[in-house]
Amino acid sequence: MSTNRRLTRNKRLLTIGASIVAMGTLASCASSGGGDADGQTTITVLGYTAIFEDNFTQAVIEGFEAQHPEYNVEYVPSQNSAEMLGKLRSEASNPTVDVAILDQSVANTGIQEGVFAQLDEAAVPNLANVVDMGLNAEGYGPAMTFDNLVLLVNPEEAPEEISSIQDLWDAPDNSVAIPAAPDIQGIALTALTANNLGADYQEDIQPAIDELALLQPKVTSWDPQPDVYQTVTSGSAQYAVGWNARGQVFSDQSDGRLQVVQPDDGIAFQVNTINMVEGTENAEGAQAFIDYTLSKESQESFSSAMFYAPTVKNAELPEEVQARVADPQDPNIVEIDWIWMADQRDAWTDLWRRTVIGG
Amino acid sequence: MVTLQTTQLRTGGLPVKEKRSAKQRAGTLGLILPGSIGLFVGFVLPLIVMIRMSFNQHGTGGQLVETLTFENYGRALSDPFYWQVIGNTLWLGLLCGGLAVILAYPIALFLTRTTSKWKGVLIALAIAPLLTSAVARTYGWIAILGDQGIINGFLMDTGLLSGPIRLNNDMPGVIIALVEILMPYAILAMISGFGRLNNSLEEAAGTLGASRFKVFMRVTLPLTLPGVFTGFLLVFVLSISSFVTPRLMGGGRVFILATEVYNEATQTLNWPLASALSVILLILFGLLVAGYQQLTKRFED
Amino acid sequence: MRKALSGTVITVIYLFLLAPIIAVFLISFNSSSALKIDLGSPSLQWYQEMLSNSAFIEGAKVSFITAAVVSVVVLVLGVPVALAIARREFPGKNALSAFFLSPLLVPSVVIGLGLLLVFQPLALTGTYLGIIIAHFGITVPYVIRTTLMSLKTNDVSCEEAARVHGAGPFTTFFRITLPIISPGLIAGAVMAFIISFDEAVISLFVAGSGRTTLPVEMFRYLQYRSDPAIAALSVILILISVLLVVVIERVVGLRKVMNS
Amino acid sequence: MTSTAEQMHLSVQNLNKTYPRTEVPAVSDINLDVQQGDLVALLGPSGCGKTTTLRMIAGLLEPSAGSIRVKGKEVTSTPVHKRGMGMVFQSYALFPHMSVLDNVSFGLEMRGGGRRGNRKAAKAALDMVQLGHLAERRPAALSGGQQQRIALARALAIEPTLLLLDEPLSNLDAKLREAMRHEIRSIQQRSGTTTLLVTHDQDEALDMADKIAIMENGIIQQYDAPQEIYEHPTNKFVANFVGKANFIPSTSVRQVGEGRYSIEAGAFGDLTVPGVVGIKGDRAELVLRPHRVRLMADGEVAADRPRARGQIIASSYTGNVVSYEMQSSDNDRVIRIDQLSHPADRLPVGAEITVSFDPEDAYLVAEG
Repeated sequence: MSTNRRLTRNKRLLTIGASIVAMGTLASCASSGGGDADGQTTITVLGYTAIFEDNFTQAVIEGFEAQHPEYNVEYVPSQNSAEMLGKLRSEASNPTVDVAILDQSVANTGIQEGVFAQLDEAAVPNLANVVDMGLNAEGYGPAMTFDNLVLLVNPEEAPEEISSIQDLWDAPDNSVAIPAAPDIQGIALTALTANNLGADYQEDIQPAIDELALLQPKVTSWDPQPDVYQTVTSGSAQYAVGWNARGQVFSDQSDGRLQVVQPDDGIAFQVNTINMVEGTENAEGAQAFIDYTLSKESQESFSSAMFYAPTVKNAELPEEVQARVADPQDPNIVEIDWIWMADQRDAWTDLWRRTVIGG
Repeated sequence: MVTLQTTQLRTGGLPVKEKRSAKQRAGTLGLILPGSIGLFVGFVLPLIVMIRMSFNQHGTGGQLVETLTFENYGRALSDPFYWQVIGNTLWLGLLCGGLAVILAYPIALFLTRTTSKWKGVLIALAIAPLLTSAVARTYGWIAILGDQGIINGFLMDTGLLSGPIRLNNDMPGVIIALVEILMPYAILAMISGFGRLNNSLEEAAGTLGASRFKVFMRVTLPLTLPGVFTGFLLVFVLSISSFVTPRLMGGGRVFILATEVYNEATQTLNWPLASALSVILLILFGLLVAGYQQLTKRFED
Repeated sequence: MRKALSGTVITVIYLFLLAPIIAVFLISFNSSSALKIDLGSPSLQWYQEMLSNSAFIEGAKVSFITAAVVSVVVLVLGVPVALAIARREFPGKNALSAFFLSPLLVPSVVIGLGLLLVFQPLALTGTYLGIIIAHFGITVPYVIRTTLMSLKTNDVSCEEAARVHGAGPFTTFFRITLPIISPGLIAGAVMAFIISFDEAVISLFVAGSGRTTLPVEMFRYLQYRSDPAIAALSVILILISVLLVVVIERVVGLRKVMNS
Repeated sequence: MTSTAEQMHLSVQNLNKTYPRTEVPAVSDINLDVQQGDLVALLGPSGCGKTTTLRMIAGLLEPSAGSIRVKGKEVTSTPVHKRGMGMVFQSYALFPHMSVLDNVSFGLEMRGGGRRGNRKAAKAALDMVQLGHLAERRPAALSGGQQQRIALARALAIEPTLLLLDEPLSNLDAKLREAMRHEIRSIQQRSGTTTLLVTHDQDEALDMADKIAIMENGIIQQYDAPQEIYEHPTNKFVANFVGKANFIPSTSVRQVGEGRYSIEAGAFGDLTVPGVVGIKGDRAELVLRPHRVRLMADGEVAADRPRARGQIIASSYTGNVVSYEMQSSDNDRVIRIDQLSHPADRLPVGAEITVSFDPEDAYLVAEG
């Protein structure tokens, strides 16, 4: 190629490059505009992303905004509780988030670090309706949803029906997907396994770990990508453990390729708490929002949308929904102390990696 | 011709000192400073903060305790699990490096020698994957290697297999995908390292009576070895720092330093341990690069 | 015989090299959502799906803006450094050039973690500024390298000739140096753009819950779904990459860039 | 010569250059006076400091010490772009992104002035090198010789106070090089531009220069007219570097007049020869150019000429000249003889011969 031609072309390209850059700059200017001009107070809520965000927005936020036109809710989606805590930690001196919805054990770490504030009972009257196991003893954020560990089955691909956690040990090789610890599904499974072995998970976890290690050949993935629900629906795994709420939602979308089975040998609850962030400038709005999420109306609507069990006594679910959510009175419930667990998660994770997965 | 060193120099009476105007020095500083500040903020500072963090303590509830302790290193280095993680990481790097080099070598040799008019296109084809997001290519590999994937589908459709074999969600899948993803780097490193190779050398060896195999072993291989080394090192280094592919395809079974760092940093929120693991990874890198330099030095001598 | 054998070997390796791209390309026209090639009735539904996914669109926007700004910033800050290294004498020059190439020798997870630790307290995670700073470090070595290469392959004497014949330092730079090294600069900027656009790991660390680049959106999407919308998106990205390769090839010649 | 620095067009005094982190100076104590309109060649082997000197004069390098004056005006600290010099680089250094005309008018443009005027002047400069018809081309599209001439036109277009040529012909092939020598010389003389030429090619220097400065190891060994350099080298290095030379070790050196010595020159016996003024000691070397050595016919007697006998040990034929190497019979000295001769007369290796020379053609230098 002659230098000659190359250089004219360069000149042209330089021009193109410059205009691309100019466009980029314009776009960034355009996107930085905006902001609410209509005198509303914005409440920023941090919570889970994806399907949770969609349903929560429809079933809760829209209702709240309709009831409280003076507020405007901005939902910030996050991948997981740990990430939420990371964000809140970093903003501790100057929080941009008012309310956070996250897993109870992670929330407890946040409480210990002073990231969250205690609620004013007067500002959150619905606290009175929250079931006992959903209340925080020191007055921090209460439970907003209850969920429980379930078995997921792809009835088209699975050779056998299963009804209990223990049945996983009889599954064919390479057929089970289990989100391993530190994922709390793996943690909950550990507690249930201990319970099935007649051991107290707070005393000695080794037997359960040894038992779980026997699952090794059965498991196709300890870290299902995409999540367990898609993995089972697509048939990449025939069985899995997962959460009830998401399992139910995805089951409805799966054309019968995903079936949720409540294990008959143990129900482990997972609790999402709703918390007010320490140092928020908008404590009033934050507590109004928290109060609304604990209202009969909001709880019923969110449970119907996403099959979380309500955390308030006065919620009444339609029968077809009630049948698909866990009952806090269920005799099979294996009580898991998530606050105690917060301290154990690292240790358990280590055991999982060394013994269960055999990393 | 007279050699230079023999002649005695007349020593001038003037002091020999490099005068440089302050203006020029300021100019040089002005050129260097903005970029250096940028790199400091975007690169050095993070490393410093991370090294400092590695001496902090991870409280029982997950809180961060500012202190000065070697606890994290102690934990990482006294625990056989982490030794295994380090071992896995090195193994992954060696295997990927080795396989990528073996596969890239014929391509690089071919691309260096070919006189085809498609040469440009062929080079572009070998390099195009490099310019495609690793996430996209990992997705492609999941589709190929998954239980429902192309290979298992084919094997089961043809009746060669009754059930799927586990290609994805384990080390083999990660290695296959990483080798492919990193191979273009090896090809590039080799093509540029093969500069010393030219056909006439091989032809010369051929006319001197060497067999094809001998020509390869005695001429081609030694001449291309530096390129091979560079390619290997590049793939090795990139694979032991790879994250996306092991994470998406490892099935939770592949524990390497990169995934551990990510887990500790974003899942467990144990930043001090994540930092200590990073420092270990960094030291590992430093040793390797130093080793490589020694090796090439020796090779060049 | 021998020729046929080596031809086969080359073809097979090429197939392996291109396998995921081919797979992704075929899957993007799938008629179902399965993660396998299913071309019963090829459709463009996943392209539609992809375009209606606001996370992808937003991610693409963020990636594009980031990559564009990064490639300009990295040129503006990097080229002077390369110029100083190539054309000036000063103490610590070798150290400086090693310093500017060193980000290539540090694993991205390590840089990512470090940046996360710095950015969290400053609330820079998930901001344009944060991502741009993060990408600066990993792209600047490439720009320095391509620029240095251009400066080295192009004789200093052109600049000297300009100066002897009356041009001051600024005139020399803008009238002579810049036009001569512009192919290298364009190559460097394009590489910086591509690297920034495709970078996933560091972005994953600094993304936080706010602004996120396209590769991170894709990575996150893959944790919840694996439908062919990702494949459709990948095809588009591959096409963009190929376009860029063609551009580089035509401007400077690929080998020149890659040999740097 | 007694002219002072003020009268000289270019006057370089005590110029020194030591590069950072090196011990040995690249250039030490260079003194050079150039008269208006002269072409002076800096000649020396590579690494001798000639290019460094040129670059300091151009202003591309800062001297460690010393001064440079042009027309009596101190320019040592004048920035390069304000010195008003023209320069042709070894690589020509044409700006690849500009047309030939733009290249040539670049210097004019830098000096301001109207575009039209500049282009006209540039065109004139191009015409001077007979390349006016290539004005719109890009340099890359031209041959080496054409590029070289354009570089010259560019340097001359600004009517420089001093024209600096840095190995301008080394990238051309042999034939073209000779043609260009004459062209450059004639353009230089026509324009009357004082010129400094750096070269390692002695033929080029001898052919083109009014004066030659022979450099070695950063020092000017001799600065003189070409003929003086060739005929009366001041030391062994110069004698060896310019042209071919036999060096005959001489003993019993005794001065017999201003620049005249009586010596004992090995096989040639006692002689009286011209030489460098002020040789100390009783040993020296006699420079004898091979083509000044004569082969004596059998039986020829020339009593007043020194002679020596020996045996031909090698011979080579390069067209117009036959070169012999003779091993003298009494000591092991090898003497080289160049003869313009017909191939038919060529003597075989092993032949016994007698050689002689005119002592006035030889020149005594100190031992090197």
